[in-house]
Amino acid sequence: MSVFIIRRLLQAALIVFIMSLIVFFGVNVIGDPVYMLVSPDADQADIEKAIERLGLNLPIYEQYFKFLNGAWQGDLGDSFVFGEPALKLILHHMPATFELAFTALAMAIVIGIPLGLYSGLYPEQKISKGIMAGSILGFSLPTFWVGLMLIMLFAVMLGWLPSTGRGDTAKLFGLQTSLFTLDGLSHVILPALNLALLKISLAIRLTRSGVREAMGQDYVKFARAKGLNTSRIILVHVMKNIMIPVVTVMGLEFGSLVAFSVVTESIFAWPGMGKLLIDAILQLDRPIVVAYLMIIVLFFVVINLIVDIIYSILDPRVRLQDQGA
Amino acid sequence: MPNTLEVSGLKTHFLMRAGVAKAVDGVDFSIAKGEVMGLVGESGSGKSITGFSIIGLIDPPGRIVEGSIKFQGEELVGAPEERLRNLRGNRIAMIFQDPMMTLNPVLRVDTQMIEALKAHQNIGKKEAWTKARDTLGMVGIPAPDERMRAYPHQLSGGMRQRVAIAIAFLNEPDLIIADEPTTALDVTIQGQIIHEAQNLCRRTGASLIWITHDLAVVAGIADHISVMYAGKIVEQGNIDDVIDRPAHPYTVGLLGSVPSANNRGQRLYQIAGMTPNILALPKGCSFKERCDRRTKTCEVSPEAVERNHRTFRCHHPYFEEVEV
Amino acid sequence: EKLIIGLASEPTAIDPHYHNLGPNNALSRHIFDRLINQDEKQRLKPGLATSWKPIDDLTWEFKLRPGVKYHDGSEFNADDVVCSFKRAPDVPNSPSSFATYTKGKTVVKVDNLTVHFKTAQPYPLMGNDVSTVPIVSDSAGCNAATEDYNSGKAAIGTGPFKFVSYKPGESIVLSRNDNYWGDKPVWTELHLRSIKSGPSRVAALLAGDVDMIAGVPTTDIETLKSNKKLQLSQGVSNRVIYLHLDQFRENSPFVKANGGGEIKNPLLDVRVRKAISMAINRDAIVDRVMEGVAIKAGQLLPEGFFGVSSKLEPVAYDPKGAKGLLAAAGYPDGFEMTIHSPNDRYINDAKIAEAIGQMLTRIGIKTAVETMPRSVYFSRASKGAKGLPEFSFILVGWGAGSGEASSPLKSLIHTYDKSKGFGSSNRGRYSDPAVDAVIEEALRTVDDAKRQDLLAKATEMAIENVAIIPTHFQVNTWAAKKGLKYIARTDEYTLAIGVLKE
Amino acid sequence: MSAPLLEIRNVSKRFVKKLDVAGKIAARLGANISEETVHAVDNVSMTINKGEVVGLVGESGCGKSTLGRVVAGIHNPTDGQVFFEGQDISALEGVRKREVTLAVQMIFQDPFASLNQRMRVEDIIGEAPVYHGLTTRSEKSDYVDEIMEKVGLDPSLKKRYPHQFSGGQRQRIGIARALAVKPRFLVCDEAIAALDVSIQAQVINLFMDLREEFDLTYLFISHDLSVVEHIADRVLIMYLGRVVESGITEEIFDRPVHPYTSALLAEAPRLDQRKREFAPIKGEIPSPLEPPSGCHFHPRCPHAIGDCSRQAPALEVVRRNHIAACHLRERFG
Amino acid sequence: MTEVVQQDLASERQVQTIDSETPFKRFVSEFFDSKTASVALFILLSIIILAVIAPWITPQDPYDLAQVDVLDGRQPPGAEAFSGYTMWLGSDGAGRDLYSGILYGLRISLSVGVMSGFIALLIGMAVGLLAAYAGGRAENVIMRVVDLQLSFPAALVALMLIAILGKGVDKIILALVVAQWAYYARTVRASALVERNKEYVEAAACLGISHARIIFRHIMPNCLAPLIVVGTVQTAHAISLEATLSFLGVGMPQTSPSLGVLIANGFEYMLSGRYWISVFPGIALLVTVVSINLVGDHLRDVLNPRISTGGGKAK
Ligand SMILES: Nc1ncnc2c1ncn2[C@@H]1O[C@H](COP(=O)(O)OP(=O)(O)OP(=O)(O)O)[C@@H](O)[C@H]1O
Ligand SMILES: Nc1ncnc2c1ncn2[C@@H]1O[C@H](COP(=O)(O)OP(=O)(O)OP(=O)(O)O)[C@@H](O)[C@H]1O
Ligand SMILES: [Mg+2]
Ligand SMILES: [Mg+2]
Repeated sequence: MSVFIIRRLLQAALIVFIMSLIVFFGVNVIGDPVYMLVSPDADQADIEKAIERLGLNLPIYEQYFKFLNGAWQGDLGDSFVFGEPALKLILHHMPATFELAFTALAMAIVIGIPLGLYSGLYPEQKISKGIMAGSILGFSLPTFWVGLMLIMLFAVMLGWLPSTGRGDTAKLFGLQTSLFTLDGLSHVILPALNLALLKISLAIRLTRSGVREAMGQDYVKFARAKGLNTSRIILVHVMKNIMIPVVTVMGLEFGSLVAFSVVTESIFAWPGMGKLLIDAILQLDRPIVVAYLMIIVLFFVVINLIVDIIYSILDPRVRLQDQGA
Repeated sequence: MPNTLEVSGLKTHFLMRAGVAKAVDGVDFSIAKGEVMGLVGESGSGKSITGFSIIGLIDPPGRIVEGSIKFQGEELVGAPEERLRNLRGNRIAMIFQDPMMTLNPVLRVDTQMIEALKAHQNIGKKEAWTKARDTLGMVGIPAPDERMRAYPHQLSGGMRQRVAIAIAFLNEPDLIIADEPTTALDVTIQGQIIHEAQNLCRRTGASLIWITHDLAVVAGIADHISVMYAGKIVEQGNIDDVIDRPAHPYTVGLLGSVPSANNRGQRLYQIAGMTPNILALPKGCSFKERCDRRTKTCEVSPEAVERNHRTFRCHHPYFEEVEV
Repeated sequence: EKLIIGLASEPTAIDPHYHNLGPNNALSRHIFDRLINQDEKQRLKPGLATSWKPIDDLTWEFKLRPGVKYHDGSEFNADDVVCSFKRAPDVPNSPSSFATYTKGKTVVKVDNLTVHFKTAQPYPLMGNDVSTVPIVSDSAGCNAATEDYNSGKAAIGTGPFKFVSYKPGESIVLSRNDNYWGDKPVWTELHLRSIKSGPSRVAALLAGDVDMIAGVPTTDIETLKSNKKLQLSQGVSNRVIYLHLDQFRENSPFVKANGGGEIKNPLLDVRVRKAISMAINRDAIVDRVMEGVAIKAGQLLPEGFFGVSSKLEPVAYDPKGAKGLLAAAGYPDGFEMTIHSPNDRYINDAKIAEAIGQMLTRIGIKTAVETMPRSVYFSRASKGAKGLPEFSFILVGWGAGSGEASSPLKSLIHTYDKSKGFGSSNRGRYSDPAVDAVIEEALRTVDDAKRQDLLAKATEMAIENVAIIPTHFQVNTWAAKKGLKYIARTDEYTLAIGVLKE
Repeated sequence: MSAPLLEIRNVSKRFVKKLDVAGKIAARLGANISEETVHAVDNVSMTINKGEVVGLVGESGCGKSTLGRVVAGIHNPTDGQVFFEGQDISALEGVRKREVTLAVQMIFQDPFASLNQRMRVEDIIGEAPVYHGLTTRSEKSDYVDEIMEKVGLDPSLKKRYPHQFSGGQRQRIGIARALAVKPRFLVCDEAIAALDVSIQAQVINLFMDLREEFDLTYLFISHDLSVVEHIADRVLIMYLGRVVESGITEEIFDRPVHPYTSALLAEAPRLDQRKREFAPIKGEIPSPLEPPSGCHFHPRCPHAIGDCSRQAPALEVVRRNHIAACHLRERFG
Repeated sequence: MTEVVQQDLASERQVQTIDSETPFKRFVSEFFDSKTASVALFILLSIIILAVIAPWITPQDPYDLAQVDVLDGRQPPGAEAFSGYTMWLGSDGAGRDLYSGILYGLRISLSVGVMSGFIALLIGMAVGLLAAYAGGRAENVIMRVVDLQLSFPAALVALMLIAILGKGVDKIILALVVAQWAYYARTVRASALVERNKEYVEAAACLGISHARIIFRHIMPNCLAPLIVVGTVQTAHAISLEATLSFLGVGMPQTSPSLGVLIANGFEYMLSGRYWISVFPGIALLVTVVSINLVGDHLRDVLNPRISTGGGKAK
């Protein structure tokens, strides 16, 4: 276990370092943010002053060292656009994104696993074929397109759900979340569904192929030979085995949900990190981009770690213990 | 009292795109209480499918198309699934070949044992646990309390097979079908496993079908032997009769193929050709193409004949020459 | 009563001095006042100053409004003005400061309700400049950091609305200032939400999630107009969309002979520039690309603005004439050129560039169209690899923040001159000493009538020389629920005070 | 006396699972981890003379295959040397090295995994001879035909893929592939274990025929005692990486000395033993990660005495052509 | 893994059919067993053919500005263009005939998908094979790099890269390659690891065959099946991703629109009732991606039923 954590942390440190390098220099290549940020009325002297104020007059490597120095002390720089610490801004936007991703993940699991189970158990049935066709569609439809369709249908035409934005929030464990107010929930449904679509398909397919494989295994045959009834075989013997890939993959997908929320958030005007990022990219707000990526890397490492731990809990064959093969 | 098991005219076919695989094609045998029957044959001859047919675990595209299986006088072919489920693991138990695969890797040994008890008996959890542990002890597992909490992967192959045997014996069944339970194990472990299985059968009076391709193993444990070839039992009878005085050319060939001290350094007897594809069996006797005694008559499928304490399917059995 | 507005762009701070940027300035107008306000046509109206006038060549006197109270109850006086003008140009980390408007001016408190603005030279645009700088309170705001404003601690102004909450990226909530000195707003509670994606914004309005939206995409105007539940307001803006042409390089990087060889920069020839202007079908741009929601442009500001010339008309579409001019200039078969344009800055910017590309290709100037996000575009357009504008032929827009013609003349037309701060956005580096002289004279002339004439004259000279090629003026559209009416503003700002109930 | 065809001297093969950086850090920080070492083969010596068939017997995991691989040159030994015709193979270079590489070939257990599914039989057999210039591309076809006939395969099937053959035929293809480079020494690693009984006999017969025809020498690895008894001239019994007994076949089978050998022989089922009582030795083969001290067999040995757990017995001569490693060999010998 | 191998053995041992087909023929006949997959393949091939011959069957070259007239803009399906042809699917805002635009867009989308998939496949394969075969430290380093790459969602990687590199087909392809190669590398490594431990590799070593030959002639062909499956899925993914990037404003250039750009442009018109600008390209994209996915899905079943499980932690 400790080896595991150490390995992950080493990886994280390395990745974060490399990312910071790539991003720092990469964003610098794109262009100079000042020309976009300054008011058009500004004259040459004003522009130079702004460059100086943002520290962009230094050679890039010096900027990088300055950044590293600050990063070491937990300061990832101030946003060019907002003037506040980038870290603070990102943390501020994080709960919204996480709640979106969580809801999407929950949807994927709650909808995807039962459907996958059904189509895996009865692969020849019409319904199963329908489910599989649906999952292919879910894979293929571009997220942004579905997003607008959802708004058109449920918000504009039917008027059942709000179209954009985040609803009322309530405090839970010190975090603002909209999952516990009615208004908040109604706001989160559409974007979460939009985000979840791909993952529902994924869950269906994973579960289905898991079921199909498990059903052919000797241990299932042996369980039947023991005279167990079907429900126990499916719910205990098969499900427990399927949960291993499903949970691990879905866990890892949580990361990609967070990342993919960029698209959904811009369509649904969801005030999360994704929107912050894409705006930052478009405005060359380098501190935010760098900080975002570093936080995301960290976050992925943590997710990987958690998934590994869950994996080892679910699958007794995998042990993260230090000793023993 | 009826025999524990009477199988007659059993045909189990697999209907596939490429044709009908007649995995089991007319099998008859019976087993008395407490009897041990060895079912031998080469790979693909239909041994396992016979076993699965008895326990009612043939999945599509397979189907029992004909025949009857009477267990203690009760017809199992066509019996409702619920009844079969009741019998499975309770009156009839099965042990599989690969001990790595038969135990669910993510469930602990105790879970897998207790559920087998609870499926058939109205029994408290504690009681079930005690019983399971005792059975583990009976199959020669040291420190059974500890093993109960283990996951399958923490056990060696031999240990796992013992657990599987313990599970099979949990409900003190009347019939046990052991499908090559020692093939994957080392000789010393094989000895141990056979030892435990023999003991338990004797103790509970259960009948045993021991499926294997190793004639020597069967010779060591069985009362009766049935030799399968391409879905049919080509010869069956008392163990001594069949092994010492085989009738069917296939049995003769098999016995001759076994290397031993007696024929050291010599060429072994070898059956020509290869094991047949059951999708494209030749007309008539399915062994005829590999047989050096074949004649025109072999174009007609031989019926099972009973003679000299045994049954065989051959137009030209060996012992006739020997005896006549 | 509650009003929810969906904005097209997001303010980046509550601090009114932090980032001199359209959305921020619009927002700060809700909470903070200025000494002088600009009305919907950007005409100067008394704000916290009741009157202002030059008392000599170098001094302007401002009389302050008595009895104005801040949201926290403290009284407004001359100290606030002095400290605000000190803070505005120098907020830490600000990417775009107000120094542009404050520099060269010294603010002196005369008494509690009088201040003097002193300059080194006669300065006619004092009113315009002063009208851009928000006044914060001496006690609560002048020494506060941007973060204090965002948290609400320092967000104390004299404006019609009071700060309630700010969730970046999500919403800004304001409430009515019941003690406001001017016309009190109708709305007791104001929610500003930013929805950047155009279709999403429209959908939000259609779904009833917001009461009004700014920046209605031109594509949706027709449908929204026919929607009985909605009401649109439109108004021309101070923004001209124009083309800048490379007029300083002998060999321009994105202009090539047919087939890709080097040629002497044809854009240096005024006939070629004229031909390009004539090849542009401004009607098609307005009708087709802008769906009728724009006004053809023949100069730097639309009619009605200060300094506009009455003589200039949009150049008429004349492809034949254009071809003739090209031939006369020695390019009967045209040449190859690339037009560069942002794709996320102006209304339909990329589409306009594409349409212009089509039109020029048709008269023989094979035009490739390259569009890019503004993040890449502006730095390359202003300062490419060698510190010079990188492109040869670009599409840009200019909004006259001061609401009069000196703003574009000084920045776009005047010769690029770093020392004087002129021509800072002159990305074609057009240079004509005669025009420069007129512009500079106008900027020294305090007399309004004389200045008006000078500005018009400079504009005429520049257009005559095709310093730039204006295509159209943007028209902005707001849409609101039936029963609400928005007074469209030329500065493109969306202000809740302008939302009226019918 | 001329040098034996093959000799191995004090060969050991250890597999070490090294710690990575993270592991090392964890170990520094006091985590209970260390490198894992498997002594797959532990100080084994043997000689094989030309024309001999040597059987290698032992339970799963005792190091048979590893030893076979060392002999075949797939693994390099961790310690010790392998001599071919008196030459240390690790010191060979160039042409001679290739000669020796080709001279020792291996036949594998799994008739499926040992053939490349994506290659035609012709290429499987003909690749190496062409590659090494034993034949030319144009003559490859004839060359392959010849070899296929030798191993009893119909040459007209050479355009087929392995999956189109039965297990026995596949094993023949594997043998043909080895024969194609004209080897002198074959390591047969469980070469018949995966085959049906009737096919086993065919392949065993083939091995015996080839031995005569090509004057081959075999190292025959098997866990099936009856097969080894049938085919081998000499037998080595391995237990947990060590040779515990070795000698000519009759000796070992008729008069085993080591208790482990005795147990193996007792457990092996035989056709002539009916309805017997199995009275197995207890316990299972221990993990090679932590082999027992002293004589590896002592925890399972019914005769173990105090010394057995303390000191590893050396291989000593029991009789002519018979050596064993047991403290009690006098008693059993 | 070993379990999988064992199962392979077990299942194959039962199929003792001695059929005389080549693996390829068997694969083909199994593939066409599925009606859906056959139809999907047919549609896909038709789409590819249409895209290839687009210049000869479209009335307009939508990338030639001289042929596109803004005055033809936003015409509904069936309207007649100034130059006389009928725009059966209508036109977009710039006056591009949508029928022509879609076919040309397909060309771009398909070639972006296929090119990036192919290059990524080559890179991934080389890297994966090397890692699996070399083992030890080299493998460790390579796989860490793969992990690094995989720990970033493809969309994000591509987004960042294009922001840095700028627009253009080559840049998009580059970005997609960077975003995808790791998937291939991981897949190849997984199957190469299995293959490397198979006995035929030992046999080859024993026969004195060089490492390079073993890697490329023996191991590589056996790793292709899962690669093909991953390849189809990734190609479909790449096409979608390109569309998404275009939607986010960092995709293909305005004047040579891919399907994604067409959809994204049409997106603005969704609420205005001019559905065709976005819907027709959307349908084209959908049909393409769905049919690729259907084909890939079935390939997965036919080529190797077991890689579909995503076993363990695989995605
Ligand atoms: N699910 C199935 N679908 C099609 N054919 C099957 C199926 N299961 C078994 N068979 C066929 O039935 C025949 C008999 O199989 P069975 O498993 O009974 O053989 P066996 O004698 O047990 O062989 P082994 O010694 O290999 O276990 C085989 O030829 C096999 O191909
Ligand atoms: N490449 C390897 N890396 C690590 N350990 C190995 C390797 N190869 C073999 N071992 C270990 O070495 C020991 C001996 O293995 P080997 O394969 O030689 O046994 P064997 O006698 O051939 O067994 P079997 O009868 O099962 O084939 C085993 O414990 C095995 O786990
Ligand atoms: Mg079987
Ligand atoms: Mg081995």
